[in-house]
Amino acid sequence: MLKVKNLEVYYGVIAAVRGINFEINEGEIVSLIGSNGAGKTSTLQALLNSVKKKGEVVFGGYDTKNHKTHALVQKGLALVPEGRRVFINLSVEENLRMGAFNNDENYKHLKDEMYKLFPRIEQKRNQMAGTLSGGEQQMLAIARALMSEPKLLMLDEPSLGLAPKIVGEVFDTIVRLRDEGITILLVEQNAYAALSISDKAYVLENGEIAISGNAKDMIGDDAIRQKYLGG
Amino acid sequence: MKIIKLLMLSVAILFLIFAQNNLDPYTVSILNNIAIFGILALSYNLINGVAGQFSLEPNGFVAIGAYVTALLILPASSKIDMFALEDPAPIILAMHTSFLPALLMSGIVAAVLAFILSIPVFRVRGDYLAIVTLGFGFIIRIFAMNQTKYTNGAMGLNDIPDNANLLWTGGIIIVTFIVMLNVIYSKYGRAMKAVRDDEDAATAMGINTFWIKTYAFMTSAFFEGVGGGLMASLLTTISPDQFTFLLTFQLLIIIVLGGLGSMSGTLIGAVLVMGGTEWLRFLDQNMDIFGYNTGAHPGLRMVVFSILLIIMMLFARRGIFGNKELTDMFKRGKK
Amino acid sequence: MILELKNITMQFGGITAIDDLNFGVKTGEIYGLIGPNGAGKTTLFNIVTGNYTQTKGTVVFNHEELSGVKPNEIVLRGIARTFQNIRLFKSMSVLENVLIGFHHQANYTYFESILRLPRHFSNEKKIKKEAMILLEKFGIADLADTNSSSLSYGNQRKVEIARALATNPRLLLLDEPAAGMNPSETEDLSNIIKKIKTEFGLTILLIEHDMKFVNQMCDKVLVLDYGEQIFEGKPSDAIVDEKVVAAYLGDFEHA
Amino acid sequence: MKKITTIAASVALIASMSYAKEVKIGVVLPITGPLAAFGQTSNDGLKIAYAQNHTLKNGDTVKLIVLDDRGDKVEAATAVKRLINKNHVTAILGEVASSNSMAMAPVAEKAKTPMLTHASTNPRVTKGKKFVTRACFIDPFQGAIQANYAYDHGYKTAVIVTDAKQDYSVGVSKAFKKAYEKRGGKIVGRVIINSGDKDFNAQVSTIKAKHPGIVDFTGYYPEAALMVRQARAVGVKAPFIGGDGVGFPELIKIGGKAAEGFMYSDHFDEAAATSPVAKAYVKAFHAKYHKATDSMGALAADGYGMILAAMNKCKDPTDKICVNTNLRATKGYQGVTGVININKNGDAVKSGVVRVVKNGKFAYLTTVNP
Amino acid sequence: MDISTFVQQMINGISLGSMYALIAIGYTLVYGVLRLINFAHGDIMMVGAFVAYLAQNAGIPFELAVILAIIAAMVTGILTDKIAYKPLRNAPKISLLITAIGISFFLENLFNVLFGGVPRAFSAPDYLTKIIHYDGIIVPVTVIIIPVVTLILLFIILWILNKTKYGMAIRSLAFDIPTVKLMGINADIIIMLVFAIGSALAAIGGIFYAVSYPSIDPLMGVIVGLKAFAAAVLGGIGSVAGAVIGGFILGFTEIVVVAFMPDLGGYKDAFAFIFLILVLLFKPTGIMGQDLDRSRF
Repeated sequence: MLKVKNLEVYYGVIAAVRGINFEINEGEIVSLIGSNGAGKTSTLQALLNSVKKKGEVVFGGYDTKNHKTHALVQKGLALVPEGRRVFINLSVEENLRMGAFNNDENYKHLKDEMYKLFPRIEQKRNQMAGTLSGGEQQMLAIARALMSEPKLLMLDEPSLGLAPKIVGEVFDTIVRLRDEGITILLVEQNAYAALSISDKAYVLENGEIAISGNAKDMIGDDAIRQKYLGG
Repeated sequence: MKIIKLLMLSVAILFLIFAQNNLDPYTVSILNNIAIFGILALSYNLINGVAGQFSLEPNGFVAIGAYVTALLILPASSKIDMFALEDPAPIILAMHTSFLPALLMSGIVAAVLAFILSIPVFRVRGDYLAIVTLGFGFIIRIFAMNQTKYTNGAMGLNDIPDNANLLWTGGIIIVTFIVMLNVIYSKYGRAMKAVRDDEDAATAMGINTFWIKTYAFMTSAFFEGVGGGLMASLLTTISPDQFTFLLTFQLLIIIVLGGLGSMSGTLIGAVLVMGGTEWLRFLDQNMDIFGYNTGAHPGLRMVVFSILLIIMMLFARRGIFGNKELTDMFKRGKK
Repeated sequence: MILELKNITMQFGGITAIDDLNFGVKTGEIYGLIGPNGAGKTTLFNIVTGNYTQTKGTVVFNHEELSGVKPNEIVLRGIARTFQNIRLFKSMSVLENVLIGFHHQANYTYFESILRLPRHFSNEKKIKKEAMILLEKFGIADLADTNSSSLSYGNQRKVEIARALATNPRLLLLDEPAAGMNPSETEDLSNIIKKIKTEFGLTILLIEHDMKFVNQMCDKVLVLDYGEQIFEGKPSDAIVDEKVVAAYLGDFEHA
Repeated sequence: MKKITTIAASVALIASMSYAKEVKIGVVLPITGPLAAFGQTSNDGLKIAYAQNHTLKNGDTVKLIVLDDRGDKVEAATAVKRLINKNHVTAILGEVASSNSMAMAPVAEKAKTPMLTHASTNPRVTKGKKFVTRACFIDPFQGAIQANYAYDHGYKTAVIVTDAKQDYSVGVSKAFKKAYEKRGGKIVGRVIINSGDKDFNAQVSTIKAKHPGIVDFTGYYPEAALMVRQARAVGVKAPFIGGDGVGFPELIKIGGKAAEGFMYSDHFDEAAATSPVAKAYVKAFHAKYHKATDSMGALAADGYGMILAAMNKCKDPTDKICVNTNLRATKGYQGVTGVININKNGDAVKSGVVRVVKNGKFAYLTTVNP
Repeated sequence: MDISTFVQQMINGISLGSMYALIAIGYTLVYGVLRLINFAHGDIMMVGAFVAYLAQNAGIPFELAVILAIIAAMVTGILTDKIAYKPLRNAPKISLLITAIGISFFLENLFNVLFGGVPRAFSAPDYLTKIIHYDGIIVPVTVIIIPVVTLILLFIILWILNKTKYGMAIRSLAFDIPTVKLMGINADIIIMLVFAIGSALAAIGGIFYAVSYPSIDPLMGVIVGLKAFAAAVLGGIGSVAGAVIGGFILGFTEIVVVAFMPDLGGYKDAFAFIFLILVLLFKPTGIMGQDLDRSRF
């Protein structure tokens, strides 16, 4: 579904991503883990052409080279950005409406589905999104991304700043979405949680992929555990 | 290095003396114009380019300076004669000095005003600062128009003694240039640049950013005031309409062209813009020869300058010199 | 105790960022603050440096209360900081960046600099010399004339720390100093920090994510979650603490 | 003997031909900018006069160098510097607005170059100046025309509107007040405006409250038009009277119906043109522009004519001092706008007219002699 | 001052305030979205008035001329953004401000070159210039029409902002441009829409201004523009309703103060700036505005 070849991202002279390769197949949860500044967010932004990049990104057979961010989203890539970034000055429902900006005909139906998926936000549908708690905002951000009916959903640090219990809920949701057929790219600092639900994982270090492989194997590998999982 | 500097200084002074005595008055008036706008732009660049505070107020300070000098050097008799709307206030009639003290007074009054204004102005940042200073510049002009007892209102002042000449304007631009460089290459100048680059980080270095900005604002205002005084004496006539936002705009073009924060660049910018303004006169009036005048395009010069400014911002935001000085370039060259 | 925080609470428009926090840093210690993003670590820094005014509580530095003291004055009292996303003065050279830190140690007035009186020259010479010595300690003296924005990430971090040291602090606050560095750069940095700590007699309070780094460096850590303190003690104890693992290090059991 | 005279004559002719020089006259006018209407009409008249005569008695050709100052006084002063130092003109004609002429005067005075303003009516333009002369009457006379006309036609109370930005307006206001009160009229109010203003609601309310018999508007036409319009909109019924600054077609265009009945003192009206010079000018003007003549053009033509006449009296027409002396000594010059005598101040003593807006056009009312 | 004059001045104040309000909305929308003081906005109002004038001179009926003027202003506004602002989206704000000033001078001087600085008479159909006499009060029709149209337009704008997806997009844009793109929305189109709406309102304001004070010149937008900006800040920049309220307050103050204290007449143009400075110093969020970094519109 998504093939990335020799992806590079530079900010001025500073390299954030130094030529990485990876692949995501349909129906998988793939996680990209690594410490702060390892290049995870830059990778996501490069996939959406939000930053200048070098290298090749092929999504569903398309070369994404000459597409703008919004066009790629229309093609089925969706990103739940780091820090959630819900539109705090819009109501919950308006946030969902924004998610379905190019999807007028399915809006009503999708909205009901989202409320079913996240009953907690349905109760607050007319509240300003800024008044929601962190966990609720995260759910709204995911719901908003799903409103465009993406083929590939990318999540940037969904656990960031959330209480562990809520993190659990969010991750459960991610698994459920995969089961419903959405391919997922998960970027996480919380490596254990990410690996525990992933099929495949890539460890980014200093803009390069240090290790890649089956997620379950990685959790079991003592050396990896020692070096990257802080345990 | 020191010898080169002294040599340059003496060449400049010799040139001024030569030009004042040998060139025709028209050329001298262009040189005067360049010098005055140079003085104003150099001082404007300190607050705007070096300290990064986007003030749009220089027109106000120039106006203050022009009025102070004009009122100080005009004899009482011509004031009585000139004030048409209302009789001049007694203090206006009483004040009279020679030229140099008048110029200094212009600078001091402008600097004191800058000090008073710095309290409200530096409570805001960025484009709000721009709009607040624009507002103060505007209000100063409105006062000049309405305080007829002191300013003769919108009609302004005429027959101001023409004490200024190229030696004055040229001498003062040299002084201004040296002072500005001295400020820049001191801990205060460094702090101004730090405030420009990152105000919070400057605070985190223990710098009192309010005072640093105020120093820059007052120094800038002082020389703008002096420049205004020179302008008044050189033109022999002033009125509030000369100190509109257009004046600020011209200075802005000069410093953007030369490079925000670069004093050497500003000098070159002043020569190019003021010389160019004179040279581009043909755009405005292709009607020197009598007969056909339908082709006059007033303001075409300003159209050209506006486009120039926009193009510079879009493609060459750093101007000719960036924020470096000529001497910095020599240094780099040596390395 | 060089720094004591008592009952610090910080609210932003009704949202509590820090909730009734108490801790103290002993003189000469390297004290680590850890916790997930948004836990309130940087907010805490901003309270100590005077950029934010806490809703409740007091900060005591060197037996003096810091409430109402302006950020630039707090620096003069001996607290210096670095920023999470390195904030150098981009248009200036490395040397000039460090000289900014020496601003208050150069003793001449504005008029003295305009008139170029002797004190200007003698003081400038003095602080330039000291700045070069400082840069040498960080091993970046040869970069003195380089523009700070063209440095590598690691060197930028060094300049930022050198600049903070130039203000002659007693307490140094480092906000994620190792972020974005590769392991060798990180190691280099931790050596330098240790070195300067002894040389300058500093106390250091730092925020960091890299547990390895924290383990290596810190005498004591405080783990924050949602503005609340969930652990205080040795770093080696932190990684096995259940609460810390659950909130920050990740939940082993979850699947 | 005859031969000799012929030879001498032909030598003189050849000499004069070979020495037929170009004599330059610099002209400064607000061809563009807010005062453009004055500058352009002046220029139109100047062209007619130039076409009628541009050769001096000695055979020299006159060359005009016209500069636009955009109505700005600093530009005006710069233009004079440029004309004198770069173009080496012998004399300068211009400007229209008194403020601008006053900025030019010191420059001309310093360079000892004769300057003739055709239309600046403020007394201070020539005051104390040896090289500045004018071809028009001055404000006190203009103010007096308005005051007398108003008083004589039954308007015994007046409000004066002064444009604080214009020396011209301030001068006429003073003169009106003096003359009007001398006759026994009563000034019941005074309002201040500034050129460039558009909203006069406050001022017209004041006027309305004063219930004057007449409103003396001493400024220029753009404000006159807007003000009379707003005055009529709030119900001010008193007629307006003004000076030569309002007599432009835009008064009627912008003022619309409200401008009907607006009276003003002026320098020239073709209905009053009886002299052959005036008739020739009017004829040439109509032929060239197909529109009614105006006073600015006529004054410019006279100013040009006066300079030429002064030059013709000099052996060397480029002798600035001589030209100036003769210019200042002008007596009984038969111009388009009437007979012009220059008094010791350098001001012209001549007759004026009163005109009115009638049926969307300017109409002649009467001629007033000094 | 008698009661009829008083009432009349009140009506005049509301009318002037409406014109400020119409122009202020454009400032508030653009500032809300791009954090840019669009210096050229006042000049776009001038462009609108000029196009209406030129169209009428070419024999086009007034109503059609108004539509042409609105279109021309919208095109000018959009082009301004495309040429001068869009390339600088990621540049420091000050660069944008300088280009905005440049555009403003460009438009003023271009029109000066093309049409000269002489004020031109702007004609309007009789039904707009009519004057109603009622019980001693003389009311030009415009002073009634202008506030009514302003309020109608205000409600339309608020409806667009609050009820349509494009309006929601504008509101989200004000908060976070990159995230809006993540919704599959072409942010540039939405910004274009903002300029189009703002410019259209400016053109309407400009035409009203030209009808009320029927002489137009290339510099007519300068002072009015700055005052409208002041009105926007007064009302709370970023708030459309605030812009309208700010406009009314400013228009009202100008008229009423001058009417009751004619001595202050000369300072009339300074009121806007005095308000502006006071607001920025003591209540930077204005009357209706909330925290600038948190909420918009």
